[in-house]
Amino acid sequence: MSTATTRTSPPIGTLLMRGLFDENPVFRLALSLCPAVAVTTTVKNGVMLGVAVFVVQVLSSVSASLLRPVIIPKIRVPLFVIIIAIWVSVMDMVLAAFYPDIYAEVGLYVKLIVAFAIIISRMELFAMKHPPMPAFWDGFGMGLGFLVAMILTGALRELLGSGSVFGIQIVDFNPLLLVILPAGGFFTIGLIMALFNWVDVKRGIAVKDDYKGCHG
Amino acid sequence: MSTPQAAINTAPPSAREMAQIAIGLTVVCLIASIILGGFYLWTEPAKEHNVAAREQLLIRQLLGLSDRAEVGEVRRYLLWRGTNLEVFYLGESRLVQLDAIGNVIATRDVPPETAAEGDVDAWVASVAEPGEEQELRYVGRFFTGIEGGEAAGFVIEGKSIGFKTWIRFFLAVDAEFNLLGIEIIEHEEDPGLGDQITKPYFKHQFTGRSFDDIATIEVTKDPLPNEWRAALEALGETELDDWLQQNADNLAVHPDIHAITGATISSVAVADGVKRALRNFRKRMDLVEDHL
Amino acid sequence: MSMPEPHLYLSTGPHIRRGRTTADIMWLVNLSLAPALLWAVLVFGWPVLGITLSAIAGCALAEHLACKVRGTDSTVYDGSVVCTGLLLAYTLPPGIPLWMPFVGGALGVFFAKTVFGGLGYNIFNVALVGRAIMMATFPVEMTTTWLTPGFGQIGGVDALSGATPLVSLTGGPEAVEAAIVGLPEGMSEGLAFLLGLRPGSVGEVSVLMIVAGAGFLLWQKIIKLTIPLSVLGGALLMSPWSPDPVLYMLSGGLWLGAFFMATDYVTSPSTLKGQIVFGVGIGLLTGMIRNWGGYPEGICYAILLMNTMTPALEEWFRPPRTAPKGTPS
Amino acid sequence: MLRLFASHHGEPTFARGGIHPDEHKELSADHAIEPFVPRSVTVPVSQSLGAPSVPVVKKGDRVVRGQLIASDEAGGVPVHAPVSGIVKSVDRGIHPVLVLDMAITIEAREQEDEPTFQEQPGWETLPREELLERIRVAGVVGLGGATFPTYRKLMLPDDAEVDTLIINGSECEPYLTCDYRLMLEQAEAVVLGAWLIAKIIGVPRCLIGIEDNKADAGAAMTAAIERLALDRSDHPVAMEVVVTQTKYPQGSEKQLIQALTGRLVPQRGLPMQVGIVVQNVATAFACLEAVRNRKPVIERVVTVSGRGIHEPKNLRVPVGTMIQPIIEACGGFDDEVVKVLAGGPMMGRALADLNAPVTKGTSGLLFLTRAETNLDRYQPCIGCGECLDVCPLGLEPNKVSQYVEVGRALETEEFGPLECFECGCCSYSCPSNRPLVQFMQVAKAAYRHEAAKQRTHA
Amino acid sequence: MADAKVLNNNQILVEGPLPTDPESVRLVRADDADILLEVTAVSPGSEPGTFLVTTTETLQTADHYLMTLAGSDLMWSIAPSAMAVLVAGVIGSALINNMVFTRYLGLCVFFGVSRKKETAIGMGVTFTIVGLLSGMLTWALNEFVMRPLSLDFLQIIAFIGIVACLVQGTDLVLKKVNKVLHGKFGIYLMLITTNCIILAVPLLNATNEANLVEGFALALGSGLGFALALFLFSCARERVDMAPVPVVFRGLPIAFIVAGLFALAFLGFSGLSFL
Repeated sequence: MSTATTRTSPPIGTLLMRGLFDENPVFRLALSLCPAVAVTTTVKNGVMLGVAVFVVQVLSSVSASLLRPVIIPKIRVPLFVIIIAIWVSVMDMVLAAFYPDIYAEVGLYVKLIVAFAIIISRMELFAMKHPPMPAFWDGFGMGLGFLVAMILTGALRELLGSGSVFGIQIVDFNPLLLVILPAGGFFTIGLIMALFNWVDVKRGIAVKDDYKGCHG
Repeated sequence: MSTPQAAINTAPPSAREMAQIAIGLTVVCLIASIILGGFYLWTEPAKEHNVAAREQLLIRQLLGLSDRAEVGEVRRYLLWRGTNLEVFYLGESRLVQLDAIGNVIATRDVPPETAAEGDVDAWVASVAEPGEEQELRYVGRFFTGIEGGEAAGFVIEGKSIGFKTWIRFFLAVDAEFNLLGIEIIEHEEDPGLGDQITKPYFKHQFTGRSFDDIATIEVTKDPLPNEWRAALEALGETELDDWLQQNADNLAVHPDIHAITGATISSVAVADGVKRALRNFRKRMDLVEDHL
Repeated sequence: MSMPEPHLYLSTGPHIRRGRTTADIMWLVNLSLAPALLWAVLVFGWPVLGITLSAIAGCALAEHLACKVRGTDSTVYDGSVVCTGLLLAYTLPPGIPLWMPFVGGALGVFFAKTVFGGLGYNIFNVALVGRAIMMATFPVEMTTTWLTPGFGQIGGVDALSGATPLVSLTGGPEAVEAAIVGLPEGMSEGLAFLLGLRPGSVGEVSVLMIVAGAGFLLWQKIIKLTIPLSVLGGALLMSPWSPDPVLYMLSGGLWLGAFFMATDYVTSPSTLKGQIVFGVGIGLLTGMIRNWGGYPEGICYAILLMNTMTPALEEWFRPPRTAPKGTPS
Repeated sequence: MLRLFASHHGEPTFARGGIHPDEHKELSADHAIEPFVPRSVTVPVSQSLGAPSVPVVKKGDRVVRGQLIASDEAGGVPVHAPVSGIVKSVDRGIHPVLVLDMAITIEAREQEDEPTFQEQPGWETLPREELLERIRVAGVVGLGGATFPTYRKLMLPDDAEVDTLIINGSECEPYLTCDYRLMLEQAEAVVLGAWLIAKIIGVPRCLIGIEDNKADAGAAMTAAIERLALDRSDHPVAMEVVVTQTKYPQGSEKQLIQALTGRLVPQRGLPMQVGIVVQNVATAFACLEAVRNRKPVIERVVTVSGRGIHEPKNLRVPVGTMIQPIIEACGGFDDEVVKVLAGGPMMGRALADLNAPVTKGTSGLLFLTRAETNLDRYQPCIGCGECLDVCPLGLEPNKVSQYVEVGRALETEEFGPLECFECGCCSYSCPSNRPLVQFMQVAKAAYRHEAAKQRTHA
Repeated sequence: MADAKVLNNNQILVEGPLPTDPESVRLVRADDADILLEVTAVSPGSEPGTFLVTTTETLQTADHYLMTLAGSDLMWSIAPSAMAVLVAGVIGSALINNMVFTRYLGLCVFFGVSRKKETAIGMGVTFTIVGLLSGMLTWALNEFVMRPLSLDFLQIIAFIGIVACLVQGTDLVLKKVNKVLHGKFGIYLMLITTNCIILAVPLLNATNEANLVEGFALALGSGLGFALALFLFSCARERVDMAPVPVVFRGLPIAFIVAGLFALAFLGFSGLSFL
């Protein structure tokens, strides 16, 4: 990643765009899929987890940036993990205390944010090398990218799977139950990823194909 | 996946570094614990309050109580002494101890400080004095709704094995053990099939039945007639009493529970669970009602 | 003599070909499926034809659009997509609303075939993916819209409330007794199952018709007995745990799956030993799902599950070389 | 009469795979071998596997039929003038296999001292070395199509333990009837040739494998064996005709060995390793002529067939005869012809144009119409497994093709492309019309290329 | 306690001498031990030394019942055996509720290392072993330290700490003990820390207050389920690699759709119950 080598901070717009589209943590990097996909059967749950990740991402990035001077490089990874674990625990407790309804459904996944590769990788690749403000915006962009992905997926699945958005009935039809099943979740994400690829094709960018790399 | 490469390929640290690292990690862990402890102290009361409030709200709704009504909790414990069983009921202020056939062995007042915020389970255990290899088991609870100083009804917690795993439900009855309604609390039935047990058209079929109705209730696979379905779905919009008056005929004509299409197992599980929970509750109430 | 200057084609050998094309094979398979369809129309009436056409239309539309988008010639006419539609329809209850097979077929073809690049590259049996999607999407309609068989009264058969007999097989003998309704009077259950005078999915009620079609395929050497026999054998191994082993073995779904779905070229192993393991695996899983699982007809999922094993089976069970290993000269 | 529908009453064949393509042999089977001499010949100097021979004549030279025109000093086999006449050119010309190669063009002129290649008395008792030498100088190569120099094949290493000679009269390729006609018309010569080869390699047993669709050829050969009674000669050889099932590729060395003896030649090994030498009937005949008549290989029998040629025939033509005059001799061909093949329809080569000569390895010239051949586009593999069933070696052409298609030819070794002898059963049977043999060739080439690269690096 | 098991909907097969009177049999559900179930008959079992208890209650094999005889110290506990619970738990978490296909856990690693069969097998084996170890360690920590001390709020940090230490420790030990194995599986060890499954197992165990057998079953089942999913998926992906996938679906989209199809196939296991 280009930002890893340069210490001059990119403009805020770039940071946001990167998180939202170019390096969207869900649809592009596929780095924070695990619990993320599971809770998007409704927008509400998606937003909940999205916000949790957003907050943890921003706080972790800023913490890492602030702590730069005192972090011993050799143990920075364990330190990052501890920092993330702290913020995740905090989020977990706050959500459990104040939003018990939704927490009952997404609780496990909130805890699992601690294993999100995207958060630690932003700390390592960006926050460690930049002052707090850019680190904040980088975390903001990535967190926002995740949140938007959650909303997008959640809205699509809730609409198709139960005909509603945010619990409000929008269309009345025989819902495609498939969409809210795990299989449908995979399909939905796959289709949105394909959509991102399609936009790339239209923009004239070659689709990154992990599959047929350098054989023979 | 993204664990930075550098972290994997570090050379072994020197002694001085080791010390530095050890101190660093200790400090960080300490700080972490302090931060988390702080947050815990801040959020825990709120969490407990909110969880309880959620439960109470549900109970009030089921019993049709006002905000002023009080909701009390009665916890039930079992203790096997060899092949002899003892049963404990812990109310808001009293603990009742019964033997296996329902004779009251002892009653005890709950100390005010325990009732206020102590660990009630621990207190019961200390009173019951289980012997070696004997465990006092908390097995369930029910709630009493008190409106204007009078018992307005009860909510029973029950569970039953559904298609995949346990279905947990609340069961609201009035003082005469007429069913006021059920609510599914937790289940893992299939979407689109078994999960219809949470839909009004299914769970409202139990509403308004007497104890005797429930005792003999059956599940039928006949399709749910449309007008009856519409009536069931309308229950949420009208007061319970009005609804019962309007639908007295319907209740009489439809003594059976119509199973969810394609999910007979889940339907039967709920019906059986309700039947059993109500029957057992009545038996227990007959034993302890006067002592709590 | 003046010599014509011919336009000559160049290629490596061989320059002749057996002549049976993929399309030929697919249309022969479709033909072999005809008896079961005719029987279903006789027993359940015209709606069956509608279901079949709807499923085929859904599959064909998805395939056609996919070809359009890719800018290639439409492959609808090679028969494979028709075969998919037929097989999908055969697994559906005869009273299902007509638009559902269309949706199921289209989604099945899209998710199981189109995105992989078309015929030959799919990993899962397309028809069964369609059915699994329908099971997940329309669970109620897929499990309750049965019709009572009414031989000869085309267009006038009764809806049957209640489950298909196989649901009840898991519920013990009394349940079986209670559920098998609509059988001709005085006919034994086994015979009714064999002939296909019982409630059930469109194309699977009659074991006899399925076997007739399968016999045609065997005669034409389009399928071999390896996979079907392995499937039936595997299922037989699990029959002791079934409350009614005879009906369990005589359910047409098992036979339809064994002869027409498990034998799908693309998604089954092509090596002998691989095919045996594949088939036995399907049989065992079918028995497992039927006897202890949540679905009455396990073979659909059993085949899909074994489809996931196909690449591994092909790698583990390679065809033996004729010649022993030697020192290269 | 040729039997079109072969019976399979326990007749031996190879154990695994194989196909039964339409034979089309009826087109030419009843046409006796006719001689045909063109006005000029163009003889490519490459007439065998290995290095080309070196021309020893130059433009304007007068040559006599049977005279050496290219020597084997740099490898290859000696090449002789197929007709008497004048060397018109020594130049690059078209070769049916190698596309472009050095060729010697001779314009036929009637000679007074035309050699007659009479039988040389005492040939039966010549020592082994002399027999071999005569075969070498006559330029005998495997006439079944492989064109491996015969003397080299017969010059067995000292440690070889060979006990059986197999004479290959299978002619399993559809359309071709040249070997069939030869066995029918020259049975005694073929048997004598076989005996000669058996004598050279010192084996007491000779099996002649003939498919059951050529039972009359088998009968003729059996009769010849009985007449000659070579089991009572100075080098007794037990000779026997074995009628096999008609199944392609019965005529492939390894499959024939398995059918006749049950022995399996190891992967990528030689028949010698299981004690067997295989020679084609035409080669046996050529060996006899080389030894008995001191006649070099200057002509061969070619089956001219296919639905596109007006009069299918079996012609004995001088090596180097161009295709054009042969077409004329067979009454011309249809507009419908889309492919002209040198060899059989399974393993023969398609010719780019008609300006090509017959070589020692040309067993047939086939003029195929659109209906007979296959010009369809190919489709993706549908995994039917047909190619696995028909491959006589147990290879996996389907896998090779799939890997090659996505540019991963170097991951295919386990599927056996290096063992493949390109019989074409897989391509023939593939319902998706996939050119599986070609994919095999690509894989082989990739490995050859890789090996060459490693040699240069080493 | 003597042996007994639920035979069918309303009969229990008991090992012991035939009681004289159905009245003397006291049969209860463990959770409702104060409510006697109506026993209508006792009859000799098919094998000597056994008897059948018939009740009006609809019995369930997965439930827990207790039985005593009046005037006897004998007590029968009628519940699925530990072995049955283990098998059911392993099948449940490996097949029915496969972490990858029904809970979407471990996806990052799942997509990351499923490109080649070899790596998939390596990861699967390593993960199953380490996952089992960590599952047991965290279970013990939770059971004996955190729950008694009410330190639930430290769950996340403690569990991830244990996982990280275990991975580091395994790495060190493996490096010392067997260099070959380390070379083969070492790289996967590091990836395990970012696999949510390894964290989800202790969290789920803590939430469900699992006992030792249940905890073990979940840890083992999740590991095996992940390994199976990974292996099958890698096979499929190797095949997809050679397919002309439409350009917009190449890469991750097709991988997700394949995963979706797997999830669809795994639906076949839903509702599977041997208890």
